[in-house]
Amino acid sequence: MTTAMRDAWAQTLIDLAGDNPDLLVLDGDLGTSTRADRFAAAWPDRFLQMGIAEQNMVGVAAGLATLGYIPWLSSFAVFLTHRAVDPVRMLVAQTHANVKIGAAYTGLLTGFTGKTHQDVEDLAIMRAMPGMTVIAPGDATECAAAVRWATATQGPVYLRLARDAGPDLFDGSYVFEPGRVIPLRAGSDVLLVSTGPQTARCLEAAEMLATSGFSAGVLHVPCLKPVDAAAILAAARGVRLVVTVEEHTILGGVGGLVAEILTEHEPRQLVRIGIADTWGESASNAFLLDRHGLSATRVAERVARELAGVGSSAGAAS
Amino acid sequence: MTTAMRDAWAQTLIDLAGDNPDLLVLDGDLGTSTRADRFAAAWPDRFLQMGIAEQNMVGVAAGLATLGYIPWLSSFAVFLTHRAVDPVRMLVAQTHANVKIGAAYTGLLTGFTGKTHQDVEDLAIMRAMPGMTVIAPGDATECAAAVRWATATQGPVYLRLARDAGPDLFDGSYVFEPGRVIPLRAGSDVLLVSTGPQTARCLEAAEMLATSGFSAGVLHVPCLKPVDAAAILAAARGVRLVVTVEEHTILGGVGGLVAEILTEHEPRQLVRIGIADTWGESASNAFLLDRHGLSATRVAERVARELAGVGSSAGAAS
Amino acid sequence: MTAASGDVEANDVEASDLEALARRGRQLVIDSVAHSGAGHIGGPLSAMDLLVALFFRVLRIRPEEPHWPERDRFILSKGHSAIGLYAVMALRGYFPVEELATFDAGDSRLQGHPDMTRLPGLDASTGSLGQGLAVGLGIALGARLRGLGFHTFVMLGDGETQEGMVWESVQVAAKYGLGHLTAIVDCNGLQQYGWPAAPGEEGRGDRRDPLAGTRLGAALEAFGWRVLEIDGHDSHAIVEACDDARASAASARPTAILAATVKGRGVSFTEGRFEWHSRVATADEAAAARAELDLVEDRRA
Amino acid sequence: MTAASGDVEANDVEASDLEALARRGRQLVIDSVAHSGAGHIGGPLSAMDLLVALFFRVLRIRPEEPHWPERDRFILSKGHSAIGLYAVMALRGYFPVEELATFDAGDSRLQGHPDMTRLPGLDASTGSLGQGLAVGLGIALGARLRGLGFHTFVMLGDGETQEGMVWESVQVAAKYGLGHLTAIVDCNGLQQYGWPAAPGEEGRGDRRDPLAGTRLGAALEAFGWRVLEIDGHDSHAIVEACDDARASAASARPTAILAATVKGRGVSFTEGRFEWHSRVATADEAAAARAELDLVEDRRA
Ligand SMILES: Cc1ncc(C[n+]2csc(CCOP(=O)(O)OP(=O)(O)O)c2C)c(N)n1
Ligand SMILES: Cc1ncc(C[n+]2csc(CCOP(=O)(O)OP(=O)(O)O)c2C)c(N)n1
Ligand SMILES: [Mg+2]
Ligand SMILES: [Mg+2]
Repeated sequence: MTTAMRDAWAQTLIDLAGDNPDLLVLDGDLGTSTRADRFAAAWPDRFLQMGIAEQNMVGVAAGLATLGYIPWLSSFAVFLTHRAVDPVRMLVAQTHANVKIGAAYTGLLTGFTGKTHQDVEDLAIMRAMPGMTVIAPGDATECAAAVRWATATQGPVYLRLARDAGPDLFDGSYVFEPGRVIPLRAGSDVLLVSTGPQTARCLEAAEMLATSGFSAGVLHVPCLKPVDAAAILAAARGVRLVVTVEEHTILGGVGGLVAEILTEHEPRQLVRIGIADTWGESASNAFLLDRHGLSATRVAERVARELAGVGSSAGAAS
Repeated sequence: MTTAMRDAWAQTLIDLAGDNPDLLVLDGDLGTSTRADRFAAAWPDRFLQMGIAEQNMVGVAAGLATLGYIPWLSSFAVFLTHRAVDPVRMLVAQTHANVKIGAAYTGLLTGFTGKTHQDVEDLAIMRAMPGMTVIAPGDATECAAAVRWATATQGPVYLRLARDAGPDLFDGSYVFEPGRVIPLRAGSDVLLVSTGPQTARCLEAAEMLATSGFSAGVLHVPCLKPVDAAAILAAARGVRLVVTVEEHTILGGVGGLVAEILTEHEPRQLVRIGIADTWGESASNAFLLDRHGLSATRVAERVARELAGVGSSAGAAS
Repeated sequence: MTAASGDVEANDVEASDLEALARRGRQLVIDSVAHSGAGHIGGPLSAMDLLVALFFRVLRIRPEEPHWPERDRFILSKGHSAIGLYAVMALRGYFPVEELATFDAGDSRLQGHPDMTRLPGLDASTGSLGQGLAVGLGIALGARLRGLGFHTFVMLGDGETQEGMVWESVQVAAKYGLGHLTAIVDCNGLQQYGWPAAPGEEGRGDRRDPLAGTRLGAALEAFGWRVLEIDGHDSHAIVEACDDARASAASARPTAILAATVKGRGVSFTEGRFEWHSRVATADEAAAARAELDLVEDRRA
Repeated sequence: MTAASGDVEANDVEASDLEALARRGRQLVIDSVAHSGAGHIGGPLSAMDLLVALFFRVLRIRPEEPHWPERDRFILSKGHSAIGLYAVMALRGYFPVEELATFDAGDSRLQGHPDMTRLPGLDASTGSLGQGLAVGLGIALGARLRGLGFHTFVMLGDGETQEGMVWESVQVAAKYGLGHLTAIVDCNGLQQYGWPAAPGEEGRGDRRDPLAGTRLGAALEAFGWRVLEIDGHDSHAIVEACDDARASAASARPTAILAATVKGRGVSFTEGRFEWHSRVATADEAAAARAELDLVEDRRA
């Protein structure tokens, strides 16, 4: 059975709190959605309700961090990466405060809330912010491991959480290492580089591509900053085409990251699949993934089309 | 004699206001720095002081725009792209409101104010925001032309203004066209792709490189979104090395833009010069440009070093 | 009571009709959310009497001409109550009641949060709490500059007043003396999660009132606003307060109407329960609500 | 007056000494800004008596042990007045007065806005207005959780109170009953550009007071704060108000001290003039200031 990241996030914090008396959770009046309410039930004295006032919440966390606390912030991502991004920048990133940003409801799949709530720019924003570690786990296990790592590590961390449960990618032996990229499937025609819950859809797309005779590898990038550029380059070397796929704008996110890495070190063609510089809307998950070309089917179709196009120049690219 | 962009911005608005009764200027209590005070003196009834309350200011502009007004916002960039970015996103970009963002004091050279005020992430943030036109003029003439164009054009515009006067790049015949990129100098060894006031420093660097025997071209990108990708690719074709140079982080700005374009269409090596994912500080302009490798001298040195490196692979790249 | 312009026939609706409309609106909220499988209940229901009174008695609007330049403006700053607004707009004739079935669906004009780029008749896009008053302020300023006589109403949640941006707007609206700007606060005593009430502490259920320890009216007055406190379920009082606000448009002081309401109002099992902030009714619950609201048929039947 | 801990000798400084220190501090501000060629004058000068009283009489601190865990915390939320804070910290022994010559210079610990990652003794980094109170709130909350008895003081500008984030903190601090958190507002009647005063309107020079039309104290009280109003240039009153705040730390209500001040205070040609918000004195002006401040030698001579 699959677990949603928000559930794993809350449960891991509940588990960690026993051994870590400095761990606190601050909520921006969304605990019932983010699952911070579960932490509140387990550790009422370590749960600080901050109300619908996200900027203040971030400042409070920065203040608590100066006393050795490890505050985890909980709200919808967009209210942390937009409404409160000024204090995140000035009070957390610039001071290297030990504040952890639990950014719930990212990407398009935010339970019918629509464009205001769909944070499809957060990776671009947080990646551009000096000093920020940027993590986008692919499943609940990785999420839990990232929460453990972030809690144990000094400095600001942005954790991109998906709302809904997706397939499991990892088992209990998983260990989070900042910057590590994870090959989940080998393939010789195309490498799908992805992050967050989109990675599971890429694995599905790779299966579909296989039935069409294409060999697709999948490289999971759970940490956008820092990132092991050499490992991405190494994984890319063996294939005809590299494609990034993300539930995020194609400007400045994983696509931007890989484009920057490739042009810096080993220039080659890149196809960036993602949200094409446009807004989302209220709709079912299936509708949104299809509309924005991010369902496994749509990804497989697109990749097959692109592979047809690069077929001839395959030699030149490797 | 050179004019600062903020002076050109204010003067152009003063000039435009006569023929355009819908033009308004909203100030976030920084008119004496942004030069909005000059507009206030010329058009007191068209100047709306909004106080130290940038989020509200953006919302007010969105409301005014629904009545056909063309509100120009004036504040330091960081207070618009961070403190007020949530209403910029939701109320301006998502509604395609006819609001113009006059973002003063961008980049590193912000008059000794230091890291809090140095907006070195704004291009990454505004580029990732769907629906936003993103302009970073290179001199006062281009700035004035961009102000005229933005005022005459429906939809949200982000205008990145530099504080201090720099060399003139353009004469009175200049016409702003969204997306246009402007070759300012031809060269066969390297193409420096730059934006904002950094372009003038690139021209100077190109001169220095010439004395060292390198032929450096300079391509000015005053508009990051939209952008004429084909023209960038065309300009890049003739040189051994492409280098982006920006007074901005190397993650997601002009460097990210060009990396995305190159990998999408004509993959090749790119060197991204800019602020290396770090913060600025209070210091003189000379100190800051030197520290971050953005002075003409430092750019020329770095490019010469890089050219030495790619010399051998030049054939493969073109 | 209100001197509504002659072309707004709905303004002749009787108070008793308003109550019937509100009951119908509440049922439409519950059914639409059940149909789409997502949405908010508590806030739309607490605001329903306010919305009905506004759209049927207070606002000078033309549903058939939603962009009429001289219309009063209305902004639902607590945008998560969108379905309440849509239900009332449908009843008022902006679009067919049947369209409510598209709530939250892809390509719908009826987005989870109000989207002015999709649905004519919306004067702002909202959803990020705290923003609507600023837009209303801009509209009111613009109306003054344009010499237009309309009034601008903005509805906020009581929890929403925790957002700093609200207080930026409160201060600036007073500095500009915008008597033709009115904020209506839906004081339903609950927010989404809220602050758990301490044992013995006063609150709604097990949650502290968002305004506990705060005298919202006094704060607004300190910033230069007029303040009216009313029962937000009393149609007569709502209309009277809005008329009072309109009548003092020239007073150079914006008016805040603090409307005491009950979250989830109108259905026994949703009233005063924070859990119903955004729950979806089961078929049985929707039927039970229908019975309580004294409505016979299911519009979807 | 204050029951400062014995190891803080400076707390024994006499009131008359405080005035002398403040005069010296003002000159250091003017000279340091003139030396660096950039910085702020008006705000540091209006806050100088407050800062001197705090650092020499009120705060329980150890300049030689800036990270002493039980120290009182002080946050200059109006971070643009950094040079005023630095001048007082130098006089208090945190670093040599000579170091003020590095103000605003590359690699300096004395950044244009306070940077806690560079200068020990700073309890927050500020510069973006409106943020400091939130950090102070977090520190005060943390002190309670840790069982530490120190007091947290945050200084804001009167213009700064227009920032919405301030009001988020005001509300949340009251909800948590943080009696050991004190906000001091430097009510100097001016901000940077400000609202031009209408003809005949009361103001400072040609600018309307940031708090015109606003009863800041009443607003804070409405949100559950204690409010004290004092003359912000009267050292005795400052110390007394801070002592009062500390004495009521257990009262579950944070205290706001509204300090009436004059922007640019202490030098005739800077007093009450908005232009001196961030002007650099010429050599002649610096000399004139020195004469007025009754100081004989230039520390740089
Ligand atoms: C800036 C922002 N923060 C958080 C939310 C999530 N949210 C939606 S509704 C809500 C509670 C609102 O409470 P209140 O304003 O009292 O509204 P009502 O009780 O009328 O539903 C929250 C926290 C949001 N939409 N916007
Ligand atoms: C968020 C933000 N907006 C704008 C500024 C620019 N700014 C610096 S000082 C200042 C005026 C401050 O006025 P006030 O708070 O009254 O301070 P004082 O009069 O004591 O200088 C402004 C607008 C800023 N630093 N931060
Ligand atoms: Mg409520
Ligand atoms: Mg002031």
